[in-house]
Amino acid sequence: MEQKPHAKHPPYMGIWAALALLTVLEIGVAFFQNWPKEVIILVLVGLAIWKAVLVAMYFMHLRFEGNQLRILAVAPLPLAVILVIAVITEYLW
Amino acid sequence: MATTAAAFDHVAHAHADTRSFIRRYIFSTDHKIIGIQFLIMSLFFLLVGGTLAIMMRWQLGFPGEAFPGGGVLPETMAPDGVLLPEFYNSLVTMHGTFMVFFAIMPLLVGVYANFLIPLKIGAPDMAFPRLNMVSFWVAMPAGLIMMAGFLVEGGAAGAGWTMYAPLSANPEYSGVSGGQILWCVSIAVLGLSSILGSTNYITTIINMRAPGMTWFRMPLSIWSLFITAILTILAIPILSGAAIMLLFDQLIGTHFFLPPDGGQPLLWQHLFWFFGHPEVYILILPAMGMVSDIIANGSRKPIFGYHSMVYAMIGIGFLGWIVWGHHMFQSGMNPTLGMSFMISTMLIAVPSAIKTFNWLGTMWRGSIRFHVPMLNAVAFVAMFVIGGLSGVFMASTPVDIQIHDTYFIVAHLHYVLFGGSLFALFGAITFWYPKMFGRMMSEFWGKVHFVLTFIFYNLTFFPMHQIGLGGHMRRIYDPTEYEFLLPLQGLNRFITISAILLFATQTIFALNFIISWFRGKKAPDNPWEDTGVEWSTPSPAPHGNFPTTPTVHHGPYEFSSPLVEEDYLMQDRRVSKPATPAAS
Amino acid sequence: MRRVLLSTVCVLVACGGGEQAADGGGDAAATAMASGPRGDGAIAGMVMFTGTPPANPTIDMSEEPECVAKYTGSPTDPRVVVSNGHLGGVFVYVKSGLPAGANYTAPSSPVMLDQDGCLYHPRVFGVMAGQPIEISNSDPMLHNIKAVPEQNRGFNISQPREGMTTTRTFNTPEVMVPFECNVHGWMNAYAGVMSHPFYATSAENGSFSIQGLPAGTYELEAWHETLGTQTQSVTVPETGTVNVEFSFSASTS
Amino acid sequence: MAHAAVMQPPASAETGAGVYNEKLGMWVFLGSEVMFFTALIGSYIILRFAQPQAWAAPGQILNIPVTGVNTFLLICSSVTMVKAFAAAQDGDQRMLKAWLLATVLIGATFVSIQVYEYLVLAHEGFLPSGYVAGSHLAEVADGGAAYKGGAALPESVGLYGSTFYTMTSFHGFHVTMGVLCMIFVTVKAFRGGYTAEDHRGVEVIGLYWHFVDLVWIVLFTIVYLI
Amino acid sequence: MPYDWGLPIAASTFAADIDRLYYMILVITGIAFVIVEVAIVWFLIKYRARPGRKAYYTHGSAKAEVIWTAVPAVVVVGLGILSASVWSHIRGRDSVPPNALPIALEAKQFEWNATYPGADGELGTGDDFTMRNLLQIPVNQPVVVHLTSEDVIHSFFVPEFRVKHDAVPGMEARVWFEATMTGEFSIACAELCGLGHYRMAARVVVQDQAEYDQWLAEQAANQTVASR
Repeated sequence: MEQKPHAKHPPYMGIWAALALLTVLEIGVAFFQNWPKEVIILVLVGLAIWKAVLVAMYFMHLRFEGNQLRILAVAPLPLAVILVIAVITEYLW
Repeated sequence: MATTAAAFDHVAHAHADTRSFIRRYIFSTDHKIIGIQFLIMSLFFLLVGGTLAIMMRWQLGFPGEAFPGGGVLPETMAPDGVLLPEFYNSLVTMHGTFMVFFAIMPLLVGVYANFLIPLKIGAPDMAFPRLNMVSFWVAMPAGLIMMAGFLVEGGAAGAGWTMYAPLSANPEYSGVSGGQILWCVSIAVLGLSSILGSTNYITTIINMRAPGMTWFRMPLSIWSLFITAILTILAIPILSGAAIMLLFDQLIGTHFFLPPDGGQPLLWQHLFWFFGHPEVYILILPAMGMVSDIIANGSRKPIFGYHSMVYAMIGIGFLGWIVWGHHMFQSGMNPTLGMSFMISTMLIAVPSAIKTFNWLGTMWRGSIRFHVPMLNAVAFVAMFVIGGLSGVFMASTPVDIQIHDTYFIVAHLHYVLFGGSLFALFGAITFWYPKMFGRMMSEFWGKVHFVLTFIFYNLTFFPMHQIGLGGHMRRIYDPTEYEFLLPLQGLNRFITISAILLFATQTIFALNFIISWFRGKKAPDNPWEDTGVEWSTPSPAPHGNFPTTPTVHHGPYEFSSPLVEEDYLMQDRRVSKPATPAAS
Repeated sequence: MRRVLLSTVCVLVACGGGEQAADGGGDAAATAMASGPRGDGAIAGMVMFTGTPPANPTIDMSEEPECVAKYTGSPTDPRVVVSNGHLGGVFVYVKSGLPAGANYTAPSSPVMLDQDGCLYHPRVFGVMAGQPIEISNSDPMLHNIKAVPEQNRGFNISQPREGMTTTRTFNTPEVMVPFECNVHGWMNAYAGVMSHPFYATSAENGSFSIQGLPAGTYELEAWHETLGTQTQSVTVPETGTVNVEFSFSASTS
Repeated sequence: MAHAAVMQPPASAETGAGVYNEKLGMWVFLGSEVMFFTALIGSYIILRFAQPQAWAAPGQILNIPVTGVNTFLLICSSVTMVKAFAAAQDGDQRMLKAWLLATVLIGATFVSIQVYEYLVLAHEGFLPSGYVAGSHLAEVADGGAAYKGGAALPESVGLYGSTFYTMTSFHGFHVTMGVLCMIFVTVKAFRGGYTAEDHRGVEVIGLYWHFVDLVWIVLFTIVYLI
Repeated sequence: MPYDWGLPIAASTFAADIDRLYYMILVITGIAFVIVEVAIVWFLIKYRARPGRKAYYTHGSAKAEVIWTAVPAVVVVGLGILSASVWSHIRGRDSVPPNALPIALEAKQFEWNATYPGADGELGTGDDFTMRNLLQIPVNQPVVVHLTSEDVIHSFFVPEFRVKHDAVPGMEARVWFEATMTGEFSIACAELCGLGHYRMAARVVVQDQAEYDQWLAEQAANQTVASR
């Protein structure tokens, strides 16, 4: 286990600012009427994923972990996608 | 952590074991004790499930006739001994639920993941012994909550173990209110137990293998349990989530699965089977793994194609996630979706075939010993083949139209779960009994039990294919209500009689199990002349498992190795000549 | 569990069904045995029907020969029972006006509900809250009894064989609790659950009577499953009987 | 957990993931958490896809400003958590305690605000079963007039209520659990239980905490803003 | 119904295709079954432990494994393709023949209510009428059942027609088939639907066109609608 004190920590405060900013941006987009609903949804989901990745990468240190752990961390996601996609096709025929 | 080594040695030595009775046997954190606790619990629920099955069979074979001794049952279940339809539905539901969630699953995972993983990878215990203890003491109440269903007004859950909504979601339809709620609660609680357990197994296997125990030196049983644990940890939460939504539908008036306000009954089916199909493999993979160990041992030969066996199991584990739709071919799902599910389902035949033929290859040119574990393991292969092949019929969507929800399915799933998992378990219990209790089970009675079980088992379940083809629906209380089922009634009766005999036969096993515990002949360290690490420690394995951490030098199945004169080479035995890079 | 024991105690009673569409079976028992503030006043009444009664639909029971056998001619669904201008199967009860704080304890003797010839007998009946209802099956086939109340706790039970009995109770007053059999979609019955024993069901000749009322002015309601409800106020003397008449017509529904 | 650590055999290079047990275990557990929320969020997506008309426009029923503040709070708690971990790595006991305390407080605030949000919604007439008959929202929905800068409210919001309350309440439950564990960790920290060499507790609870934050990031977007 | 120790008699146009597939799979799996079981027994006898004989030490053979990986793969994919064509013929998006006679079938605990289009051959018009537990259809004429459920999930199953489809509340399914022989069959409910599940049967009466038309006329004459 990595116990040696890190000489330098990741820019936590920067990430925090970014997250806050993105949140404000999201709320802005959500009420930005001029765009079609689909575009707004896409943008919002994109922003949300961006925020999520920031948290996972820096706060959860995935960026500094070995590959085994990274694989472990993302392994469930494809299953989630498979489930939702497959079931949604129920309503597309 | 500098202190670890010392602390480890302290725990490792059996004589350093100074724990109170409670800490040692009741709230024990020792994976072996927890395994035994799971064993006793799940054998009990196996008995419960079997009893329920016999009551069902009675009603099917002798509709409307009083169940012998059924007079003791209350008016709401069986007035003057004759089962009521609603009680029959509860029997159907509870038989499935107990067998799947509280008998087979804990027997395979709770018992053998717990007992075997640390012993076979040369670890002193699980990574999180206390979590391990919690997982048992959570599973136990879950089972009792489930049983409580029979005591509440309206009886136990009666919508089938698949709990299809809306029948399960609205008491008005089923007449069951309390039972349904208890079912959901019990399943959610059991889910917690499984998640804790699997977290433990995965961590232990990844992090706590003894020096030299590389991935490809792990016995197939450990591989199977590893894959199973991964399936469990990913599948069970889906069920918990779904069960909670179902619970909310019943309790706080949500509308997830109730159509009137837009709920989607098919959503329940998708969620349930998205969990359910991995679950099916959770119920068979560990059996495959342990059977591989036993067959290699019985044939005195290295397992045939170790690597492909591993990849086959990984393949099955992966395919398990993209085939769930084949349980819903007739449910009105998108036919195009159905077609893709059909293809993926068909593909499961491939890894299954690999495993089957590799088992045959292992026996080929072996020197086969007919000890009880081997007999049961071979029976597993023989029966699993039938179960697997009958699966091809359902995989083909058009044929499935005819046999879906008929006794053909019942036959299929029992050939996999009983003929498969349960035979493997009889073998496994006999095989590792000495390491658990330090005594051998009776060989003679073991063989008697095996022969009778094998005969009555096939007499019970094979004819079900037949009546299924005839159109005999699942879960019907009285087949004689249908004219087109009348010709099948004789067969139905035959099945019932065989089932009763099959049930009776199990008393032999129960007695053998209990008596051997106290009277069985003392077991040597390695009674089966096996190669696994666990056999180099005393029987029963002491607290802390190994006097000193073993170092692994060989692959898992070095039987009849030319390096040594006796026909087995234990994994942790160093031979003067450099070991061939065997299966590693 | 307790309920289970309770139901095991109840004895097996096969009540004769036959053709009578509506009778006040349980009511008399209730009036006799319920305890609480009483008087010697009584209401005797008649329910009339004006105009041509709507035809009751015939039931296709062909799938249940045993039931068909119990009828001469094709069975009909007795929704509106009229015999020369008198309307049967009307549930009449004291809606309000009883002395404040008067509460009546239910009798322990059960009200009988029989399933005979794939119809409920009686079809309309009253029962006191807490009074047992003994449901019995006189048909050699499955009936399921599903009660779907608003205030009370519903149930859905089955009686697959002839001669079976099951006992259930409702604990809160409710007008009316519908019963149905899902195996035979045409089977319906209605129970008026009362907090007091002052109710009756009009017999085939339209007559009904409510005994033992204390003197006072009451609001009386008459309920019919298809023709709706009517209310009128009656004043009951210390002793003696006051006559009331309800009159329904095809248009009321 | 310390007990579990003691049970480890002398680490051997060739086996193991190079990560200590508790951390590995937590990641595995988080994997199962992902699947749990998949069941809830996936059902939400599917149901909304099947019955789009049952959802009101953003901000019509749910109060976005309040939740926005709540979201911001959770993000803050995440950064305080990670600062605490950094402090632990540096062996800075004073900051470790301070940051942990801050995290606990902010987490508790988040939960309280969520409870408040529920109370307000229930009062306005929005429940898991849909509108409360005769409530403010029910009347507005019956009126069928445009409402709060959106179209008219849907006549039935059964699925909206079901999914909203289920998802957010289970997230709230996870936050609550997190706060409880965090209190345990904080107490241990005040007892000086974590050193620069061994501060596994802080890192492991941190992983859980950030995961819960991450889930909320997703929930806030898809439940409140879409 | 005569029972011939196999599938029930075939009374619809699907039956031939489905039965052919069934017997094909039966033969293929039968062969695999015999191979495996015979091999097991043979090995058990031939290679039983005998003093002085040591097992042959091998870790497997890549060639053998490739063979028994490839063969099943090819076979099942072949089966998959064959099934797919039949499947799309039965359930495909637009497999319902345009001239199919529409009949609405609503399942509820525990009865089947069939609504017939009446003379004009269209549902939802004034001359529709409903029969309880009776599905009366002409022979050699495609019929499309508009399958719905009032309460829980039921399953519309006619063994002789090789037809089975769940009736899911809140969805309408289009199930079509074409009876090839006159006679009387039963509809069975194949999905557990409550305590009356085992008794949720109905009659299917297949008549030739003339008889059917006559029956239709009679019904139109006296619109006897079963209760409720």
